[in-house]
Amino acid sequence: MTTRTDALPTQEMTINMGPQHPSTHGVLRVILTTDGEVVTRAVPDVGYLHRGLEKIGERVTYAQYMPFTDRLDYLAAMNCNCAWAWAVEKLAKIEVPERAEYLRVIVCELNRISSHLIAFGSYTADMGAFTPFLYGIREREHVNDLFEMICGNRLTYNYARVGGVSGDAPPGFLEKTKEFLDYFEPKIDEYNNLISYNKIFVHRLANVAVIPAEEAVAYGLTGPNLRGSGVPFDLRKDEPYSVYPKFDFKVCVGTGERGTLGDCFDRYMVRINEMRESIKIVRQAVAQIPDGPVLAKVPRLFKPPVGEVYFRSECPRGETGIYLISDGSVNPFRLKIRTGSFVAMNIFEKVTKGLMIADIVAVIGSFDIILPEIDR
Amino acid sequence: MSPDPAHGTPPGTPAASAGPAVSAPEAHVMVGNADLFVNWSRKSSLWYLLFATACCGIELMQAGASRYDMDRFGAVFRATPRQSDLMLVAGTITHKMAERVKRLYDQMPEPKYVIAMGSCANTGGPFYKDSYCVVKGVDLLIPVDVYIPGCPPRPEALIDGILRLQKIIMKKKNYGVKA
Amino acid sequence: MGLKAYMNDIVEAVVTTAKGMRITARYGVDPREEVTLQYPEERWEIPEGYRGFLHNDIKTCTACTMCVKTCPVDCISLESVRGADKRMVLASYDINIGRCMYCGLCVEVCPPKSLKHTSGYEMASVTRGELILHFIAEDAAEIKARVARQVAEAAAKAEAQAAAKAAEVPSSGTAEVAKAAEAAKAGAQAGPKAAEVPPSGTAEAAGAQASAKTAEVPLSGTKAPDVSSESAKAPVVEPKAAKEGENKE
Amino acid sequence: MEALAISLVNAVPLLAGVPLWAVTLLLMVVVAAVILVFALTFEGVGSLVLRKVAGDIQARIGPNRVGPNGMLQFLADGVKLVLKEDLIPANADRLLFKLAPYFAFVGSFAAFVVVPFGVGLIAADLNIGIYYVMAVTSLVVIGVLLAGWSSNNKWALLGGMRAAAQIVSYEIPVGMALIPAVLIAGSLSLQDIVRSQSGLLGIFGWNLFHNPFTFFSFFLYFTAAQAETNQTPFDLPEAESELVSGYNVEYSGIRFGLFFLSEFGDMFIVATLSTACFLGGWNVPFFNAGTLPWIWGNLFSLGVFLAKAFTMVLIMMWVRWTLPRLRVDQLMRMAWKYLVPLTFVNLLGVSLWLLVFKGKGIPAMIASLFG
Repeated sequence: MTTRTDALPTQEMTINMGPQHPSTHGVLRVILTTDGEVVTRAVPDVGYLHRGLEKIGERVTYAQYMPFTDRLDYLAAMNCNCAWAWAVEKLAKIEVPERAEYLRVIVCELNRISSHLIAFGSYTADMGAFTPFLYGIREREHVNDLFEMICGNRLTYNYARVGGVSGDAPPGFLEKTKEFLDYFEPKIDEYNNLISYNKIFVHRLANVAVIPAEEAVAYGLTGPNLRGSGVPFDLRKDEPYSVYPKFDFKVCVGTGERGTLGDCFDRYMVRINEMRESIKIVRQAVAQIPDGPVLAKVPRLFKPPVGEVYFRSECPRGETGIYLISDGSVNPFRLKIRTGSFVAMNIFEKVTKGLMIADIVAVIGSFDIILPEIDR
Repeated sequence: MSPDPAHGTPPGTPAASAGPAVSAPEAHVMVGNADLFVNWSRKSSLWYLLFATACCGIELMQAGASRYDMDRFGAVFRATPRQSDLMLVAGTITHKMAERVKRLYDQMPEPKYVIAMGSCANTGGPFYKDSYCVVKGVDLLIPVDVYIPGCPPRPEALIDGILRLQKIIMKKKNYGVKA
Repeated sequence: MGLKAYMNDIVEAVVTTAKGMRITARYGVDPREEVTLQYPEERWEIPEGYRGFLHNDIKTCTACTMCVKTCPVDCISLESVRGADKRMVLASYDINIGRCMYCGLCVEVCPPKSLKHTSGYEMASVTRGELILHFIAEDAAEIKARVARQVAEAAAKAEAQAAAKAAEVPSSGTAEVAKAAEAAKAGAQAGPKAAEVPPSGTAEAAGAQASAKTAEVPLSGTKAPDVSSESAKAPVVEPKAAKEGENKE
Repeated sequence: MEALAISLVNAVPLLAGVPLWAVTLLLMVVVAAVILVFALTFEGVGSLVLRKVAGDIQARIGPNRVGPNGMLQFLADGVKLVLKEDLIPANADRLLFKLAPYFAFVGSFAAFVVVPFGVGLIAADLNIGIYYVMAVTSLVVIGVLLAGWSSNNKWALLGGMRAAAQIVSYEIPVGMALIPAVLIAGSLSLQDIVRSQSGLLGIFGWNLFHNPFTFFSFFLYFTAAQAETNQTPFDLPEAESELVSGYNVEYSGIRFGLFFLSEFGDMFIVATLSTACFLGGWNVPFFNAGTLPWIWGNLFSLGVFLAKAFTMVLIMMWVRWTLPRLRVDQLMRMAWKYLVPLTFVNLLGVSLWLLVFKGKGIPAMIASLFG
């Protein structure tokens, strides 16, 4: 933390950061009020990517909304796909074949890895090291290849369906997944050696934007941002859904190993460690996956019963909660999506007080925000 | 400002045919060679603006990353519009963002090129029908040279678009054009 | 900060930097680590089931409009008329791949499996009109007129047969007159569109049929039948069958 | 230069009637032109090499389509930048905005004058060599500061301010880290410093191995110099991910090109200084280039010098593509809490060493043990 002296009269300056800025992860705009390099106030201005995703949900059928969930969080489209499917299934009380659930878990965890890889990569790029970013993307390409194999697209998968998944894993998919995990696991250590424990990197992150546990809970942070503050809350464990109870994995929390508990470095390390846990889960899922159908019989003109449902699942950026009201027609009556990135913006102004401009970039990166989740 | 006949034409006109032909080839050997050289340098050094709004931005990143490596064609990213030649509109442009896109385009120095990448930038894409706040095609805001379909386009498709743009640049006439 | 911590800081900085530099050096000197695909020459092997551009095999398409109804973004537009044999005849089938979101929902519901994703992904184009794939090269109005004429002919034939049957009973003197009258009536039924068409006989219709057979537009950016008209209409190209696509169910 | 002119006039009878100042002037122009061409070529090629090295380290290829194997990439970039529209922001201070890139470029280019490329290859063997370099390269900061101020852009202003603070702070450790070489040579002239490291001791004649303090001096100098020339991890004035593009955010076309070139010029100057002061300049083990005929000796020493300097440049690129960036307060802390005290301690150590051991280095002492 920097201290400032008021010996010299200074004038505050208002700087507009974004919406086109290399490290606002898209089109976030932050209005900075600074005293030289020291930020006195940083107000995020969202809405540059507001595309009306919730409104669209009221205009299309349940099946047609599936591709739009891809665009909700394009870095973890599989997780959003499955969240939507789980929510609708909960609403309509549809039994899903077990193999489909296993496949969903496999793709969700693979997507968590690829999403955290982007988080890791873009974070290091924000910190000025461009090379780890490219390493991260290189590994991500392997995940993309796997997804391309199973669902036919690289980024917008549209893989889950209400009642299952769109197709069974093609022959060789599970073997390739295992191959990828074997290839990828040592890379995490390499990242740690390359940059995570680099002195400069640690100094940039440690003790920056500390969020104490109670504050993190009070502000409604979820996912790695909450766990970075040392709160072991993970929906996969605490409110188990799908087949997650069958797997053995641990919830990664921040430890404050290089600074204060709940600083940027903890949030960063939670993501790195979560990749290892995801590898563990995928390994178990691949080993246990049963045979059988992958899609339950769901009428083509699917009409869920009247009612409402809130389903939340653990996405890479925190809790993605889908609140649905059905009036018994083919379209949802109302759709509301709760996302992890949006709530992270609430606390942004509070934690950035008194930091430096370079730290603002570090804080944005440590929250691992993604703009369509904020603006929807 | 260099004379760039294809710019300012309304979207949709084939850019290559917009420039008037050089009148007499034998009288313009020098001009022709100069054109060739200038166009070669311009097409070989397309620095693109780091401007990604949505999903296509990830594919743009992946196209610049190790496997597809756009740097091979001399295309590197610049963070500021002042030093960019090429604006890759990667992602959805909302009405709130529209003004910024226009401003970014205006901030780029001539000659400048625009590639609309992906369905959102082409036509509004998935948000064409039901969204109330999405610009239905970036060509309503700024002139577009090349459209790349895809949602999002593969990195290969993006590189293909850049190669297409390079071909268009090579056909441009910079000197010896009678006004 | 004690001297020990001070020295530790320095040592740690040097050691961690050296570790990182060792890794980058390994990547730098080891050519096996290079993963770049030299794209225009080398290509990534597209897996089975890749969702590239859409392609409709119009020979097997039944014009059932399932794809139009399923598409969340209305990128497919379809015009069809009922043919002489009570089956739907496609008048036009356009896919706006500039708007398509490549979700594959239309392919899943296609009953005759005529609509497919190809493995094509490159179609950088200079105008927006090129992004609309026309799967039937012939003009929609022409097809409609031809089908209407065929319908009219069939109706006339049926009428004539009926009339001939009826005429057989009384006498065969007025058969010619009756046939002509029925034909005129059928022509009136067919509507004004049929009347606009110059009476060029069946030869042209056969030619049109032949051209319709070869009308599958291959997936290439070069084929853009009416670029100028599209670009004139651009940016808003209303799908013709969009109204049908709403979820009335 | 005048001495060279006199010898030239003596050697070539045709020039007998020409006044001496004219010959000197002509020589100066020629030498300056040669150096300019060298500098531009180096800077162009440097940018290409930077991208190639980046490609290698980042598991990709880098430019390989423009010209044979991407060799002409820098030419294309250069021509494109020259032909680009030259934008000046509406509210910019026009004069200063136009002037700033030239300051930066001249600052880096003028330092080439005293670089000892070979036994006799030096444009001007100034007797204040090192101080001249440090003074002239400080012009770069004027350019950067002017650019930041005149652009009327807050990002640029922040970049300019960072540059000013950074360069002012790091001048001290840079100077202090170079002084051991001066002490050992007893001269400020770069050529003298290089000569002081010659001798048949080979690699151990170099200042790097003179004594433990000079060994550390080299690393301190290298670190501090990276900061002075705004290389990663100290590239705060440009800080792409924070300040968009820093001080040159509003610059386009050839004006940006000049900033871009001066960056590589600075890089080369740092490499040459560390080569000349610590790595023995154009000296190679067990061989004295001065004994060769003039032309061959110079060519040989030129090759040796450039090889060493380019190796240093490569190391700088390597560091650049590995490390993240410091924060501005950490940068200041590093200068004042680590580098400045350490360089002073080092300087003290070297002075004491020279005093105690009468100017002899460890290798020389070991050599004297064996007679």
